[in-house]
Amino acid sequence: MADELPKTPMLDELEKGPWPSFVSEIKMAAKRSPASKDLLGILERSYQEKIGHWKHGGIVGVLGYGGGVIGRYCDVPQDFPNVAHFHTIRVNQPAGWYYKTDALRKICDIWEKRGSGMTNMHGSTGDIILLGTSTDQLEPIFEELTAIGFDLGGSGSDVRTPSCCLGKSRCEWACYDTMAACHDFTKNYQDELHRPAFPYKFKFKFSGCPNDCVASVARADMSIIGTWRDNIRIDQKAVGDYASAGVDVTKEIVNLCPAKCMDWDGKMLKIDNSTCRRCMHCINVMPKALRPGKDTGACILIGSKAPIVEGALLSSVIVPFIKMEPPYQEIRDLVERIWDLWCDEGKNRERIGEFIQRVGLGNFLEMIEVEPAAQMVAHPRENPYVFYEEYFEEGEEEAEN
Amino acid sequence: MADELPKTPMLDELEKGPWPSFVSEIKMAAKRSPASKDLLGILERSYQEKIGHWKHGGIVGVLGYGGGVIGRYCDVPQDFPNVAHFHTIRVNQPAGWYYKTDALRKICDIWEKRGSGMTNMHGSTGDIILLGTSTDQLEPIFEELTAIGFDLGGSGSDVRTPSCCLGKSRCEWACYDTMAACHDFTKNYQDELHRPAFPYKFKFKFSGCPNDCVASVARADMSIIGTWRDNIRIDQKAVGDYASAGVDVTKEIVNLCPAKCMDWDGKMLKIDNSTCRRCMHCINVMPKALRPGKDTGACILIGSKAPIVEGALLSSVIVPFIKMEPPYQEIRDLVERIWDLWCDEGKNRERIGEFIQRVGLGNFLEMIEVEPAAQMVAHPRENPYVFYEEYFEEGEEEAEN
Amino acid sequence: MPNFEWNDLNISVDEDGFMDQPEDWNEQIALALASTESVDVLTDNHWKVVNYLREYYKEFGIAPMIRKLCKQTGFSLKEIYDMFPSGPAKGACKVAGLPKPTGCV
Amino acid sequence: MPNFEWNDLNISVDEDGFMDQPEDWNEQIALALASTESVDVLTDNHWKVVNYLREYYKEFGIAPMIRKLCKQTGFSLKEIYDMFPSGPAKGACKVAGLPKPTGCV
Amino acid sequence: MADAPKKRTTDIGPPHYEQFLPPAIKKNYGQWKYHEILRAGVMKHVAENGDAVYTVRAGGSRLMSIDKIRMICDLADKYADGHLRFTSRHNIEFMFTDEKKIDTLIADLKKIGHPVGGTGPSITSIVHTQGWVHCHSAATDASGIVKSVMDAVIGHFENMDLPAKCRIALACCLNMCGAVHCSDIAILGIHRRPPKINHDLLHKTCEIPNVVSACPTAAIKPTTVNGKPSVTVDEERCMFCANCYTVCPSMTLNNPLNDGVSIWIGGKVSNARHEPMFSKLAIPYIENNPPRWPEVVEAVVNIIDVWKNNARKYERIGEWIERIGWPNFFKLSGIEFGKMHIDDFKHAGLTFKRSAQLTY
Amino acid sequence: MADAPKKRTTDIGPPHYEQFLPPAIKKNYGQWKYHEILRAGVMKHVAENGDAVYTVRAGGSRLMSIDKIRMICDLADKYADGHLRFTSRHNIEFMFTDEKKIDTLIADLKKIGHPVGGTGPSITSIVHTQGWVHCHSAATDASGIVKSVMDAVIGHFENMDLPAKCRIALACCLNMCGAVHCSDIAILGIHRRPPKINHDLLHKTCEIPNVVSACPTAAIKPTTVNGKPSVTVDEERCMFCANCYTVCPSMTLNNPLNDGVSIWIGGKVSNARHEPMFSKLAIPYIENNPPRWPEVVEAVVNIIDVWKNNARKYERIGEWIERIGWPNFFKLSGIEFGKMHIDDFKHAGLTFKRSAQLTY
Ligand code: SRM
Ligand code: SRM
Ligand code: SRM
Ligand code: SRM
Ligand code: SF4
Ligand code: SF4
Ligand code: SF4
Ligand code: SF4
Ligand code: SF4
Ligand code: SF4
Ligand code: SF4
Ligand code: SF4
Repeated sequence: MADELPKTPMLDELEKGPWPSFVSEIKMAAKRSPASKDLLGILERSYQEKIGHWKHGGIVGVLGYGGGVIGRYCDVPQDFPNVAHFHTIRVNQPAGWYYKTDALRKICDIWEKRGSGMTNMHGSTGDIILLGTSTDQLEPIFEELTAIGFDLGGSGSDVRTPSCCLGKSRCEWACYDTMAACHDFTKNYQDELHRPAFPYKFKFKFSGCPNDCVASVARADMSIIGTWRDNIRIDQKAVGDYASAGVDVTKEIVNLCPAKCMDWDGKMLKIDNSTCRRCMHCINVMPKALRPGKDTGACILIGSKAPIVEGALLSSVIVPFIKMEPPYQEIRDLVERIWDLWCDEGKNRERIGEFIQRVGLGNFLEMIEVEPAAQMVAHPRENPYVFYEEYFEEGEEEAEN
Repeated sequence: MADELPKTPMLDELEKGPWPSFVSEIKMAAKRSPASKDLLGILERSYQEKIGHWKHGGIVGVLGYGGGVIGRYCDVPQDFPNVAHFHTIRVNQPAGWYYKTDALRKICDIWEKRGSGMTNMHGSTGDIILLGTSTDQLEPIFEELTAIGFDLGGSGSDVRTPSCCLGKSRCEWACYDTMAACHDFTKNYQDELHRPAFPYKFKFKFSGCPNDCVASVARADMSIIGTWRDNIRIDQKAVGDYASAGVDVTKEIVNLCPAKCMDWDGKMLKIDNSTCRRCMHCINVMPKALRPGKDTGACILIGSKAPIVEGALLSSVIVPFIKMEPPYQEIRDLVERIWDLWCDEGKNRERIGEFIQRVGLGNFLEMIEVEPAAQMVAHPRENPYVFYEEYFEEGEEEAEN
Repeated sequence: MPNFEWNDLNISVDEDGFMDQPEDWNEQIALALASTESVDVLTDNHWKVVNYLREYYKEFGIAPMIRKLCKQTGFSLKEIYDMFPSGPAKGACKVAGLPKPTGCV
Repeated sequence: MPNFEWNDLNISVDEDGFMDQPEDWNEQIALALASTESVDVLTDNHWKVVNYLREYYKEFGIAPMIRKLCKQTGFSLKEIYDMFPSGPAKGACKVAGLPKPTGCV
Repeated sequence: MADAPKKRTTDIGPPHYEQFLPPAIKKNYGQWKYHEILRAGVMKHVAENGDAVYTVRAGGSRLMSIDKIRMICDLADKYADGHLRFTSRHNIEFMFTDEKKIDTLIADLKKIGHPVGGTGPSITSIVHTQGWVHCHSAATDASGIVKSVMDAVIGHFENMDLPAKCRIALACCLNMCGAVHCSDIAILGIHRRPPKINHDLLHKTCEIPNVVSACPTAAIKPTTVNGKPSVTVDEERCMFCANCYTVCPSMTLNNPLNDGVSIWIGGKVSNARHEPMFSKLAIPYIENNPPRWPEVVEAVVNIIDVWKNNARKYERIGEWIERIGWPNFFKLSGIEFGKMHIDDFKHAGLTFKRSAQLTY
Repeated sequence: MADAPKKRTTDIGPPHYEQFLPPAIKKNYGQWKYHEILRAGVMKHVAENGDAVYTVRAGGSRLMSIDKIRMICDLADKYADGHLRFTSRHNIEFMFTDEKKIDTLIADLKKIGHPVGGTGPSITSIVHTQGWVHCHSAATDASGIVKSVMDAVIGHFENMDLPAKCRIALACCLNMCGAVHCSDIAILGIHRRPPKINHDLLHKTCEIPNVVSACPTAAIKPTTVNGKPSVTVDEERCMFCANCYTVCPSMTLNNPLNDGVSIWIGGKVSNARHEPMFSKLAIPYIENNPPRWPEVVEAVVNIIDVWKNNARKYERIGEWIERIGWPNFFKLSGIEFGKMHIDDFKHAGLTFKRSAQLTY
């Protein structure tokens, strides 16, 4: 289909070296796809000129949806007509990114026919990214995708495609079923995912334990992180085995415990579970000897995001502990109260984390009807600027402001 | 002189109990001083009514000085005429708060004659506080004080009375001569101390080592804290003695070292001095075995203050290390550059710490001609909002903004 | 810039079909643009949305947040999508002659 | 409130001798108040300071910072204290009929 | 009152300290080698040359009459060749070389009502401020609470029975003259109602621009009332800091019904082990209950007890809580956590718990 | 293009994961007991019942052609009954129960150019973004730098020879789609010049109030230019974040002469040992030097080497630097500290060194 590839002396340099080369990937695709061929050309030009050649914005989509497609046009269509349109489609991945090859091959087939043949496996939110197609292909692609059981992911001011660590599917530490929860939330919020109506985006990420293998604390408006309330399970014999095998239990574990709540006398490993922070370190180092407790669930944190506008945020605790059982009704109710408030009071392009900072965590809790808990703060306030709400009136009764 | 003391049923409760009673003190003074008698009365009324009876402000002083006296009037002069005026005099203490009894007795004599007979030994900035006199006594008191070699301390927007830990006079850890420095700075800045001309107050405090026994880091616009650059001196035998005497060197010292730079094998105590933070803990616990290094001096920190307006501040590093030798010329030059800038650019009632936060530490350093050093920050910036000042112009040369 | 023709109208639009000269907007053009967004007739309800969008934009210089649009017009989000299948941002704003929504995609 | 009499003037002042009715200030009163601050005659230099203070206060609603006062009048702090021995805040501001400086003592 | 200035002695500064140094101190100035704490309040400092100086530290009441100062001078004359010093926390120190004087000095001190202690892992004197004794700004008294608390904890002054030093401080208003913001335990006077504005006086007594800029939360706006320039306070934004009052006598906050104290904990100043830290809010409000503020005393004692019973050696209160976590502190102390503990000032977001390291 | 909407399938959501789980995974779902890392990129997970599953992890290029996906599917068919998964960092995992397949699978992967590794104390794939391949906002390319860096550090992918995990991420602009703000090493595309404003177009393409409120430093004000509504930028206050451009196509920041990358280090996400931390600025600016950005590669390699040679076991980069102190990091790495490292945004004051705990 495609004839000779363009000359790309700079990009060719990126075919050298042991790591898989994206240039080789584009070249493979370019053999068949004129869009990928022009992608090679336009990218080589960017490398020469040190500037991108994509225009700002672009608003395209499929009917009935407000998100899922990122419109993209190049600024030199005369030179690269096959990437004049180069829209991206976000396809909602299955929870945990598990696939069977037949499903993947079907996606490839659609994309061979209707797109550039280039993908991201996956985007950094978690979607399958189909990279580069034109407006007229969007509806057919959507139709064919739904026919094989896939749907679009989020974009715009909506729920973004949730993602999760592989959790109970393969990890012994999963304190709740992350994949089940991720799937459940995704299905439950289809409308919010496809039809943007929020002040800004809202991301869910599910990690099975405090190791947080989907980095939820850094990049989810709601981070649901598995943990436990009871005691770490210890197999003392197995601890001894690690020690015999050369693990320096004192140096490598006890001394690195952030809670300083462990003690090892060469025979017994003691843990003061009342101060253990569930950081996972000891468990990580001796997976055969230590395991999370049995009273498992999750803590929910809220509000992380990238720096713009007010500076980056990590998520902060909003529910210190909750059992994670379908249909997760309590969490759904909470989420809905949060959305209601945020939609009513949030400013345009104000993420929930910024919103909370603006209105104050204490006020926010009040408005979403959640009791304050000491787990929600790193420490109590340091400044004496307390908005006392109670006071006595002249007539002696205690009044409330 | 004074007749019967007023009835003070509430205050009398405060004569009970083992700790020295300020009420008994006032009663002692009240035997002779009508002012102290009325102080008892007015204070008892405050206890009854749960409110103070001192009026706001008051601006009195001695000629040629702008500070040193806190004017005070009571709001019920009709009931307590002897505290209608109740001004306070701040007398500059000798460095380290050392006295001979004859000097103290002379102060007492003046205060017996011309004041209430009540004092604070000392005020929390460090002055001797002579508590309660009337306007007409101010000039005579001043004259008599100078006659016995004492002078007033600071008040208002001026240099406040500097203070220091006892340093080399009795402490083995003093890394420089705090009392000498404190006295030198006090003498050198007499004009700035007595004639307010700054945007706000400016406090100096001198501590001989990082134990910071005058709490300089919390309450001095300039905190000068002794430290050393070379290695902690170790007497290994003495370490062994502590261990034999029951000190658990690992638990009580090595494990509490914030730099985690110590190692104890039961025989040798090793310290990685390149990462030691000069926190003093190990030295504090084993003073016979460990001592600060010999290349001693001070680090200078700037800007601490109480919360109002922008929230409390601790001082922050402005000179990581400097030798402390009279006449401290380098520090004087620095101080003068800082004052010049602050006086020109500072807002009314803006402490230097707030000023630096407003203009930015980087800009501040530039303006006072100090090179940035990594020791000045807890860590480099986390947000990507960098004001790049260099850039290339179209014509290829690197330009500066 | 592509041109878009409809009946006797000829409007210059960008790649996404948004007007290049929003100041030229009129009801005819609205109809024309609607045709590109799977809207054949502009009913009263359509106009309610379009007018609200235009007025809000005139007053505040921005498009309203969608939740506000729903609240103020009384339509549910679903109803808006039924009227403007490509949605309030791409569909309704285009028909109303507003600048192309940017930012958060 | 104490009253303060000087020649035929009778001014109501507070305990510190600051005017109760600053709006009544005039040059006579300035002279009167000066007498309480160990200033017997008001020279041109005195007036330069007093006028600067009054004008600054009229414009900004606050007394100038002392460094600014020196810079603008051209007097050193020492010279100001020579003129007004009780200092710019207590002395000069009082003579100029400004409200009593508060805050930082 | 208006005397012409005569030739006066000015700007002489404080007397030089050297003249006041005890001889053994002067001799060994800068030559100290190590020290030992012999018992609470008694230290021995040894110089390179073997000289030893003994120090006895007596608790000071700070608010002292000249009578008491003279009594103390008598003791200094008797035991320390007429030398004495005060510490940075207002205690009184006697230094001498004859070990045998220690006991009798302590006995004599006791006679005039001054206990000995405050060294090592103990509670020392409470740094504090003026309160109703001298300041217009006070939301509570200083000396009365200090006396009541010290009466209750004097055992920890006289015995070094704590995990580490415990520095208590009191400030009677948010100006925090006692620099309570970095104390193990801080007692802080607070208001709970917005300023009452005297619009008739304000324009005469206050510089309006300064008043406006004094407000940390920008609650104050200039306005005109009855034709006179004045200010208005947005009471929703007011958190009762009284900084407006500091610059403007016509905005009073003192309010007998609602003033009281708050308790803050976990601050420190030294660099030993942990860097200096601010104190954090433990108890938002306790009513003023003179003369002995029993609720305040009880709260302080409770915190000390819980700390003493749970902390490890060398752990200051803040270090201890940092190890066990604030949720555990609230649990152990029985103090209730609530909205007021949650920061809502400028950097509030940085105090939220931004990790899953949790205790239950 | 304007078809009337027909009855379409919508809102079906993603396929249910269960249908994709490898049989042994499905069987032992939630029943895992422990795991071992057999060697870099190869793990063994053991279930309560003794079942073992082997996982081989291959480095992914993320930007992949369907051709490559098909090749990988071929391998999955051959070795793992047609099952495979991708990881949260875009690697590819094959799971199966027969230990003997490991070596041949690895060999087959090598043949199609995919190395195996990324487990344990190693470097794994670089999370990254679109760059010049797809985004209008990019100040640098993503894939080119990633490829160049991974070529240089692949030894640490294939061998678990580091003190701890090292997570590298790249984002091509301050939007930080790669969430680089919490990475051990972050490479971040940056601009250095203020926006160029197209006043003719601005009023047609941008919502001015949104543009104004988009600016973190309030540098943007509304104005009128040639009779048209537009904005002006106070260039002194502009720090080139490009958020204005994000909401307004008529304010471009891309500038070939001045765009480039900055390097940030010491962030982490897991709660293991230390709470999650943000990355901090290490190198403010390195020019774009395509195709292989040698200076960036060198900078990253230098940081890794210094860390590897100085850190203790289990110390992530941020934890290591926190122990030794930033002055030591700058000294050891040879990176120069300067004004740009000093925070000057909202909470800057909290990053000043507010203690005397210093190293020299
Ligand atoms: C006397 C003293 C308290 C005491 O009982 O010891 C004191 C008393 C007053 N201080 Fe203070 N401060 C005293 C040490 C401090 C300290 C501690 C220190 O210096 O180490 C601080 C905290 C450190 C600091 O400087 O930030 C302190 C922070 C304040 C502030 C808040 C300043 C700020 O920038 O936040 C004010 C308010 C002001 O300046 O307007 C203030 C204001 C006041 C005023 C003048 C009240 C006022 O608003 O006008 C008080 C007069 C009380 C009176 O009537 O006697 N005082 N003040 C201390 C001075 C004694 C001395 O000279 O030795
Ligand atoms: C006398 C005094 C200095 C002065 O010039 O007046 C002083 C003297 C000594 N201090 Fe201090 N400190 C004095 C106030 C302070 C302060 C300031 C304060 O409390 O306001 C601090 C900072 C407190 C804080 O961190 O909040 C202070 C923190 C220390 C420390 C660090 C303690 C810690 O672990 O955090 C030491 C080391 C130690 O005790 O092991 C220390 C050690 C010492 C030594 C052992 C130094 C020496 O070798 O002589 C002295 C006797 C200690 C003792 O009392 O146990 N000194 N010391 C002050 C006595 C105050 C009092 O009457 O109680
Ligand atoms: C497969 C994956 C989850 C998934 O659903 O895709 C995963 C899987 C495992 N992680 Fe993870 N982690 C995965 C991303 C992460 C992330 C997220 C990220 O990097 O973006 C983190 C947080 C990183 C951070 O802190 O910045 C993460 C922090 C951990 C940690 C904590 C490490 C630490 O000391 O900070 C452990 C514990 C350990 O390795 O000892 C861990 C441990 C594990 C274990 C051992 C869990 C288990 O028992 O199976 C798994 C194999 C570990 C290994 O690779 O050495 N996993 N892990 C992700 C593989 C990414 C990759 O391809 O390289
Ligand atoms: C495709 C993707 C990067 C990738 O190569 O993987 C991406 C691409 C874009 N992101 Fe993103 N973001 C992507 C994940 C993220 C993440 C990471 C995450 O979700 O875990 C973040 C950081 C976390 C967060 O949400 O804060 C992220 C933070 C942003 C921001 C800053 C948002 C903020 O509140 O600070 C913007 C700017 C905006 O929203 O206007 C943005 C905007 C954009 C835009 C739409 C550019 C724009 O300004 O309009 C990019 C389109 C590029 C293109 O042309 O393809 N993108 N973006 C990721 C989505 C793929 C997927 O769906 O799987
Ligand atoms: S987050 Fe925890 S449960 Fe999930 S994969 Fe990582 S280690 Fe396992
Ligand atoms: S999980 Fe972390 S905090 Fe808890 S005992 Fe283990 S290492 Fe310590
Ligand atoms: S600060 Fe250091 S030198 Fe000064 S008295 Fe305290 S311990 Fe000694
Ligand atoms: S002074 Fe502090 S940091 Fe240095 S070795 Fe001793 S305990 Fe460690
Ligand atoms: S803390 Fe407040 S009330 Fe107490 S002395 Fe200082 S200014 Fe006055
Ligand atoms: S009390 Fe404080 S917060 Fe309230 S108006 Fe006055 S200055 Fe503002
Ligand atoms: S980081 Fe910036 S340039 Fe890169 S994909 Fe995201 S928005 Fe585009
Ligand atoms: S680039 Fe950023 S700082 Fe500069 S004007 Fe635009 S939004 Fe403001």
